[in-house]
This record gives sequence, structure tokens and C-alpha cells, in this order.
Amino acid sequence: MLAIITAVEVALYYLDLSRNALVGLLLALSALKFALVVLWFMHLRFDNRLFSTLFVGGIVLAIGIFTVALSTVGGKLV
Amino acid sequence: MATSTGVDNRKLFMWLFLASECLFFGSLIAAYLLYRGQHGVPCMDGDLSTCVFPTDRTINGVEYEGIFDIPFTSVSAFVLLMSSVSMVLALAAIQRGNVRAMRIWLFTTAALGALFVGGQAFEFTEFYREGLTLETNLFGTTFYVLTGFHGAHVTIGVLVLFSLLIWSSRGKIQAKDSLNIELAGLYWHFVDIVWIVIFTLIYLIQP
Amino acid sequence: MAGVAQAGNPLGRALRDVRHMAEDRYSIWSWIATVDHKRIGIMYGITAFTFFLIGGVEALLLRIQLAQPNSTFLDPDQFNRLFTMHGTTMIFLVVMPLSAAFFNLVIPLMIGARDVAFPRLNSFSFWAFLAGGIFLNASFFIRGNIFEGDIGAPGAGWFGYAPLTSTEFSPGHGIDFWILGLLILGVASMAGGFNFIVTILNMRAPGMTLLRMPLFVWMTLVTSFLIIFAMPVITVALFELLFDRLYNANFFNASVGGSPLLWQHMFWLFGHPEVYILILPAMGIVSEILPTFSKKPLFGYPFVVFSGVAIGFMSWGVWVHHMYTTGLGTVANSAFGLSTILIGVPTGVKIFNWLATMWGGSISIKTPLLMCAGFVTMFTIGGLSGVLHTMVPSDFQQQDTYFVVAHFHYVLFGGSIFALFAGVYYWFPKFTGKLLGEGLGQLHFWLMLIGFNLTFFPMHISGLLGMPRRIYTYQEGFGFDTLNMMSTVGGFIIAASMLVFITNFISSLRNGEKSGRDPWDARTLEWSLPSPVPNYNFKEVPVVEARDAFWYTKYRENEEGVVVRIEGAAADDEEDDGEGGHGIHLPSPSYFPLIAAAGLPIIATGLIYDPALVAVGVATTMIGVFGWAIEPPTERR
Amino acid sequence: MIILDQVLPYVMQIHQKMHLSRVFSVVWSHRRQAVVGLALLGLLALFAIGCGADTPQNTFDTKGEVAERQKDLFLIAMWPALAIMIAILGGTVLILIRFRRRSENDIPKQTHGNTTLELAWTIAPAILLFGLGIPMVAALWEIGRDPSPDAFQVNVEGQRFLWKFEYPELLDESGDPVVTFSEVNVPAGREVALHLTSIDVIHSFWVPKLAGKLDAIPGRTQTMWLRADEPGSFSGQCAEFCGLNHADMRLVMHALPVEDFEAWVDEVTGGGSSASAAGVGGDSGG
Repeated sequence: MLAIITAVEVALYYLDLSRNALVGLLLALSALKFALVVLWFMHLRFDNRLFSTLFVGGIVLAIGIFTVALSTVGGKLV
Repeated sequence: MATSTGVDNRKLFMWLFLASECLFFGSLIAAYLLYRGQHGVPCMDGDLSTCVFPTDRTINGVEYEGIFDIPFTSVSAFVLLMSSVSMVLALAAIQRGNVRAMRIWLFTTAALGALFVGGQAFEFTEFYREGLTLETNLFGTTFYVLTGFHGAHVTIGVLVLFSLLIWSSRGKIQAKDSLNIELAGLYWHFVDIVWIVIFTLIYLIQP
Repeated sequence: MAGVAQAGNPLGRALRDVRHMAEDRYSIWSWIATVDHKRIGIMYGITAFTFFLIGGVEALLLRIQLAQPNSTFLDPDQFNRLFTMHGTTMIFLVVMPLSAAFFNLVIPLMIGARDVAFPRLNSFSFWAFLAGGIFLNASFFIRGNIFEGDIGAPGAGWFGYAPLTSTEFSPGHGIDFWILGLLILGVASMAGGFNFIVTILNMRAPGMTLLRMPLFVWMTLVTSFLIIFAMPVITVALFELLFDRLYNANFFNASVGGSPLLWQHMFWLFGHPEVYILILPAMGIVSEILPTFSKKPLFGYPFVVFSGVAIGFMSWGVWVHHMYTTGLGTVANSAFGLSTILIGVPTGVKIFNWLATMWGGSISIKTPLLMCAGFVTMFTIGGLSGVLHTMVPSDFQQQDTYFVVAHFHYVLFGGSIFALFAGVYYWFPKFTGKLLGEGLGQLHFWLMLIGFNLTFFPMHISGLLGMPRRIYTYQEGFGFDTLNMMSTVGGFIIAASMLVFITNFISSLRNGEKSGRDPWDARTLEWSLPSPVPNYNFKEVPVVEARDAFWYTKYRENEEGVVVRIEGAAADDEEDDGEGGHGIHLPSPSYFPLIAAAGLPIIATGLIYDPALVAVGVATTMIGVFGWAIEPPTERR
Repeated sequence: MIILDQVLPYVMQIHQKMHLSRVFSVVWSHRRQAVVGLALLGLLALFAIGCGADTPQNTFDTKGEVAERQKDLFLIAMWPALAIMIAILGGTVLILIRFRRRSENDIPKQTHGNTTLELAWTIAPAILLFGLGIPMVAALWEIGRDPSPDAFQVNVEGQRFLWKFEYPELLDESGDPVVTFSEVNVPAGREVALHLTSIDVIHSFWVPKLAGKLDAIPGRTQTMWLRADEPGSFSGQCAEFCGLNHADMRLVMHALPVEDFEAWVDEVTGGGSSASAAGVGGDSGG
């Protein structure tokens, strides 16, 4: 499953898509991979809620603060 | 030991550590993203200090060659993903009490991890030969430091896995000790998902 | 551990001998190898107080220089290095570790635990802190003869703004020591942060639900979360700076497009939560002492808890207020101006609740309470001048002036230091069995209060008169002269108050009045234990049935709803029979955390001077870590 | 440790002889007077110093529109802050006196809280603070606007440890913009647009009587505007720590009356003489 997604991603990279479509698709696919690993490999789906709260908290915090920080100095996330 | 929340101390520690690592890699990635828009000058004479494209791209009909070797790195990424699969199998084996299978899968995981690190060392050497160093430009600076820190994490993971292998060869890891493998696995998977993010944001998405 | 301590093998014998020394409670080795949270707390406290004295001397030197215009007591270079070290020391080597000292001393006792979740990690935290502190201060000696004024410390401010910290503008190794010292200290704080979150979440006694936890435990929890989320950001920023300096990377190199503002963002993304890392433990201490000395429960407990948690969350959304004058634009400034204003609300809630706690109480006016009253009032002044800062346009005037210096000293000295001293006076008996002298305590308080206000209140005015921060001198005719002289005199009064404190501490340690278990008629579990606390803490783990668990074993409501003391409750059976400890599994002492921590400054020195040392340092740390992993964590007594 | 053994008994003796705790109880009984006295003394000092003549960087003695606006905003927040400060400080002292422990056996009523009160002291400060937020944002947008197109243009470059001023509209005889160091001449009463940058580290441009500061950052150019409402020479200095001689990185802004300013412009742009551009700064009017 993960292998297939990676293959699709690389294939997409070589297709002549518009940049926005490419970015969108790639982000969606890697988010899917991310979720697969986290939820099943790391058992977050079946484990204590506390763990997912902590981990998601960390991710959300990181994305949130750096989105704001970059936007004030003219950077872009993607 | 009974705990107030019912979860094991060490496992809680590991998740806290991973949550904290999100900020660590978040900071590194943010620095890369801030600067990636700033090295978009076309490479006319191959002078890497004024330009460099992470990836191939076309500007006004002219094709410029990027520095990334996407097929090679895709294979590396695949290797790391597969090591996550073998890590899951190692944990499943020890939870069933099958120490031998656990050792085989643990070794597979460590070997795949080492292969990934080797691939990264090869990639760094190639880039270095093409003239891209830490000093060359912002791309060199941010790229090497970000992927280098990730590589260091993988290396530490490989060391941990080998230590566990040695430990288990002395008969110290039984089904009741599966938590050790689980914790190593959590760390390993985390390093893997960080690579998923890096691979997509840095290698596949063009500036 | 069979592999290491085999008899017959000389190395094994030596190791076993050292191990036995570690088990002798009176040997110095027992302190070095200790994993007992109380001993680690005491070591944290003493070390941090030593650094407090060093930072204080630095401050006095700065104040002497600034007492008069055009002074040449210090040259500009010395001045810059001293104020950098003063700020760095006070934040990373004083207030944070003093808070950590109290986490260590009282958190396990307050939640009814025998120790922290990871005792050896705790010992590692302390040794790494000590290593980082010594490493940082070693920078004084790296250039010439310090006694002839050639001090080699970092000189770019505790905020280390790029590109002033680049090798071009800060040659020498001062900044490298600063970076690596802070990285080591970061490791120490993060290890502590993880440890205390796990301890608080997992090691609570039966019945100690989250909303029955004492306020100090809550604030420690929030602080620890801030530490584990904020420290990685500064770690990355410091690494980036280190790569810039040692390996010519370009993170903050403006000549190739690097952004100095990236440093500022990362620094303050860490730096603002850091401010709350410094003040929340102090708020926790005050929230314990005020109820005890007022004989009343904390007013509005859930509101105080939630406002603390809210401050923790909101601290992530206000960092740009340190950067108003960097020209980020009106939109960013407006948004962060408003978010900063918002953080005043939960802070205000806390202050009102503290006042309401005292209201209607029976207030015992002793030193711990006076220190808390000092905290509430001085912190209020600091908070209000903070509100003045959030007014972005007028902050364009105050930014980087002495008005800001006044503001944050009211928060960090008037706030944190007063509260930490309150904690010292409050918990001293618990760990020594003696009371700190009340007369000298009050002298200490009044001298410190007067000295503090004399030092820092005039700075509001010198700031408004246009005196910038971090200037090594000023000229006559700006109206700064009198105000600066006042500040300098005040600084020496503070120093005098510290001498009083030290005298009091030592004399009370020797001849202090015996305190018994519960000298303050307190409310939380640590006071149910003998003083000093036996090394196993609780003979039997208590079962908690209410907030203020200990109070409810002493008092109850009678039929008319009046609170009365339960006859014979919690009798002060001072003598610990020494029998209860048998059969309790305690974590065994270990040298490996010390070894692991000792590797860190060796690695750091190696990075600056010699790669071979890096290998030595890595090997040392690896030995520590592997020994730690293999060694069994507990032994039967 | 031996020294301590010898010294401590003396210290303890002194302590006992002086009856320190009794001394304190006397002080304590006069604490109300002491507090009031201290507060009055502080205010008096503030008053005396704030009104002193020798305060060339006084942010309260404003001489320009921007600084004026900033001072007004400061006062809007300062008065309520002072009122709250006095209320809380006074309140704390009064509470300590009113509710001090009179008997060891006294057990007060165990009140745990009051939701109405909590809501009140959450909402009231929130309203007050947002009340401050409105004029804050308004002033911010007013000050943060772009300079008007007819403003007098000056490019400011921070360098360790002096300020370089370049006048893009004023060209000397060889056609280069006029440059001055450490002193800058601008027309009084007319808006001035300052474009700040730095060639080395971060500096901050600040002339307190005219306007708050803005950082000069290498690799960026940022613009601020100010206006001197009356002629005069205004002192300023670098406000962002920039290294060794940061304290000496001073400047003077001369706001010249129209005729003086025009005379100066004529002189530097080639009224005939070979006035070297760099030397002109010292030639101030106002």
C-alpha cells in the first residue's frame, strides 16, 4: 500500500501536471501515507487517547506557529 | 506497575518525546521552506553559489537541470518505508513470543535503515562533487542540515536496533519485554514519517 | 549487572567498592550517585543559588559602571560580556533550575509518590545542568587573564540576535560557548520536562484526580509542557547558528539572502513560552503558600488552574510582541498586539483569586507570606507595565529602553525571585527539620523589597526619558544621572539582603528552631511526612479523598457547619521509627547519569577546539547511556 | 567552615542583642505611613525628573506628530494602569492588616470560590483591555501608513557605529546624492520619509522626541515617516544592541526652518562651492 502510494507520487512528479494540481495531489498522498504509518504501525488508532492528543498537539502547534512566522517574513509553506 | 492514567511510564515518555520532536523537525523544515523561494535564479553558467534548483524545472521554455536524483531518492524512501513494515513484523513476532522471528525482522529493519543512511551518504557525496556544500548557498545550508539531522536520527535508530539485537542474542528479550521493541518501533516509525514529509516537501514539490 | 561487578576482576572490585560508597548515606559518593529526588532538588537549589550570586555580582559590576555618566569602571567590551552573561545566567542558570529544584523537592511529595517516574533521568538532568552551567561560565577564562580584565565570555546579549553573533562581528569563541552551553542546558531542561510530565500524569496516589492536584503541581505540568515544546525550537536555532559559525553555513547570512529575522522568530517562539516557564512555577508556589497562611482554601481553584493552562496555550501566540520594531507590518503588529492584550486576562484572574484567598482569612504574617505579598504586588506592577507595552505604537518608543528593563525585572525578580524565596522559607523546614529564622527572614524581605524597588522603579523613568538598554555608558545632560545612581544604590541593598539570607540560612541550618512535621498548619500531603522527609517518602501510599488532602485529615465540619480541628489528628510524632522503610523498593544509586552528562561538555569543547575530543565525549556519553540501560534500576533493600 | 564556626556565634549574638524582630514589629506598626511615604516619594521623584529641563530624549516632551500620538496612547493606558496598581497594592496591604491572624485557634470560613465573581473579574478586564485595543489599533494604522508622496526622502544606513544619511532628491555637482554622517538635516513642518537599512548588523533608528523606533536590518529596506512640528535639533541614538560601541552610535536630527533648509540645500547641491558632501552634516542651522 505504502509502496504503491510512493510509486504513484513519483509517477505524478514526472507527469506534466500544473503545479497547483501536483502540489495538492502530492500533499494529499503523503498525508495519507503519514496517516497510515501513524494510525496502524504506531497503533495510535487503537491505543490510549492521551497519546494521540499529545502527538497531534505537537504537530498542530508546529504547523500553526511556523505558518504564522513564515507568513510575516514573506515565506510560503509550499 | 499501575499508573494513574493506566499507560506505561516509558511509553508515555516516548510519545512526549515524539511530540517534542515535531517541533524540532518543524523548525528545521520551516527554515528550509523560508529560504527555498529565494534561490530561484536560473542557473546559467552552472555556478552553484548564485543559484541551484533542488529539482528539474522549466523556465520560459528552457529546461534547467536540478540537483536531485529523484529515482534514486525514491528508492531510498521506499527502503525506509519497508523498514517500518519489518519493524511492525518484529513487534508482532515478539508479542506472539517468537523470539527468532523477532530477531530476523529486527535485523531486516536495522539493515534497511543502514541502507538508507548509506544512500544518504552517497547522495551527499554526489552533491558535494557537483559543488554543493554547506557554504555554497541557502539551499546547501538548509538542505544538508535538515536531511543531515534526519539521517542522524536514523543512525541513532539503527544503533538502538543493533543494541536490541545484541541484547536479545543474550536472551534478554522475551515476550514480556516486548515494550522495548515497541518503543524502538515508535521511534523508528516517527523517523519514517518525518522522511515522508521531507521527501514530499523537499524533493517532489518544486519551489 | 553480572558482567561488571565480578569479584576477582580488579575493575569489577573497584566498581563494587564505589557502588558501596554510594550506598552509605553519609558519603559524598552517595550524593554524586543519588537518584533521590529530594537530594537532587537540594543540589539543584544550591547550585542555582551559587549561580544567582555570580549573576548578582555581574549585575553589581554593571550597576557600578552605570552609576555615573561617562564612567570608565568597565570598558565597553567588558560591559557587553557581563550583561550578556548576567541575562543568560539569571534565566537559564537561576530561575529555571531554582524552579526545577522545587519541582524535584515537592512534586513527588505533593502527589503522594515515592519518587519521580525516571529517577536516573532526573539525576542526569541535574548533572547536565551543572555541566552546562560550568561550561557556559568557563567562557570567562578563554581569553587572556580574567584578573586583568580580559574576559572572554559571549558579548552579544542573551537574545543573541543574528547577524551580530556571526564570526564576523563576534570573533573568538565566546558565542560558541554560549551556543553549546545553552544546548547542554536545553538537554537538561527537556529531560526534566519529560520526567515531570510523566511523573505528574502517572505517579499520582490513588484518588489524586487532576482537579485535586495542588496548584503547584498544575503549574509544573504546564511549565513542563512549555519546556518540551519550546526547547526544540531554540535547539534548532542554536544548531543553525553553530553551523553558521563553525562550518560557514548561511542560515543568518544576509549577504546571500539569509534572514536575520528567522533567528528572531525562532528565538522568540521559544523566548515567549520561556517567560512563562520562568513565572508559572512562581505562581504555583504562591498559590500554595497564600492558602496555608490564610487558613483558607485557594479561592476559585478551577479558575486558577484553567487560567494557568490558558496562559500556557496563549504563550504560543504572542511572540511577535518582542519584534514590534522589526517592521513586520501593521497587520502582524495589530494581530499580535491584540493577542498580547488578551493574555492579560488570565493573569488578572490569578491576581484577583490570590487576593480573594487572603480576603476573610486568618493571615499569619510570616516571611513566606510576606514574600508572597511582595510577589503579588511587584508582579502586578510588572504585569501592568506589560499592558503598557502591548500598546504597539507607544511600544515603538519603549522598546529596547530601560522601561523594558524595569518591566521584566518586576516580573522576573519581583515575580519569580520573590516567589522562589517564599518557597525557600516555606519548604526549608520540610527538608531540614529546622525553621529559617523569622527575624532575619523579615529583614531579608524588607531589604530586598526596598532595594528592589529602588533599583528598578527609577528605570521606568529613565526609559521614558529615552535611555536605551545595553549601553555601556551615557553622557551628562540627558537626565539619566540621578536615576541611575538610585538604581545602583538599590542594587547594593539587594546584595545586602542576600547576605542576610545566607547568614540566616547557615545559622538556621545549625541552630534553627525545630519545626516538626507541620509548622504552618498546611494543606498538602508533603506536610503529613516527618521533617526531614525519610528517603522512601511515604511509608504507605496515601489515599486521597479531597483537594487539600492533608487539611481534611486535620479538620472537619461539625453539625453546625463550623470547621473544627479533629482531636488528635495528625499528631506530631516527630520521631520516625526508621522501621517503615524496610521492604520498600527504592531505585538504586547510579553513576551512569553523571557519566552520560559529563560527556556533553567534552563534546562541546571538542566541537570548538579539537575533533578528537568530540570522539572522547561521545564515547563517554555512550558508556553512560549503555551502562544506564543495562544496569538494573532497583535493588531490594 | 572553621570561619563560620567562629563567626556565627557573633552574628547570632548581634541578632539577639539588637532584638531585630522587635525592631521589625515597630516598623511593621508604622507600615501604613511607610507605604504612603514611599509612594509619595516615588511620585515626587517622577514629577521632579519628568519636568527637568535637561532631557533631550524625553519621550514625553514630544516635538512631532508621531511621538505625540504615541505619548497620547501611552497615557490612555497609563492612567488606568496606575489606578489598578494603586488599588491592588493598597488592597493587598489593607487585606494583610484587616485579616491578620489574631488568634492561633481562629479558623476562618472555608470559602472555595464564587462563580459570579470569577466571571466578573474575567469579563471586566477583558472589556477594559479591548477598550485599550481599539485606540491601539487605530493609532497603529495611522502611524503605520506609507509616507505621503511629497515627503522629504532620506535613505538611512546603519553601520557600526554611525549613521549614514543619503538624500536621494539632493544631488551634488557630480550628480551623486548628498550624504551626511551622524547628523541629518530635514525641513521642519514637512513630512520626512526615512528608508532604513544596514550594512552589517541590526540597528534601530530612534529620535525619541519625534517618533518611536524602527529597526535597520541588513538585507531589508524599511520605511518610516515622521514630522518635526517645530524647528530644533533632536537627539537620537541606536536602540538595538549592535556590539562594542553601541552606546556611542548617536545622531542629531536638525529640523530647519524653511529658509534655512533651502539655504542648506542650495549650498550642498552646488551653489557654486566645492562643498564635499560628507562634510556638510556639521553645518547645521535651526
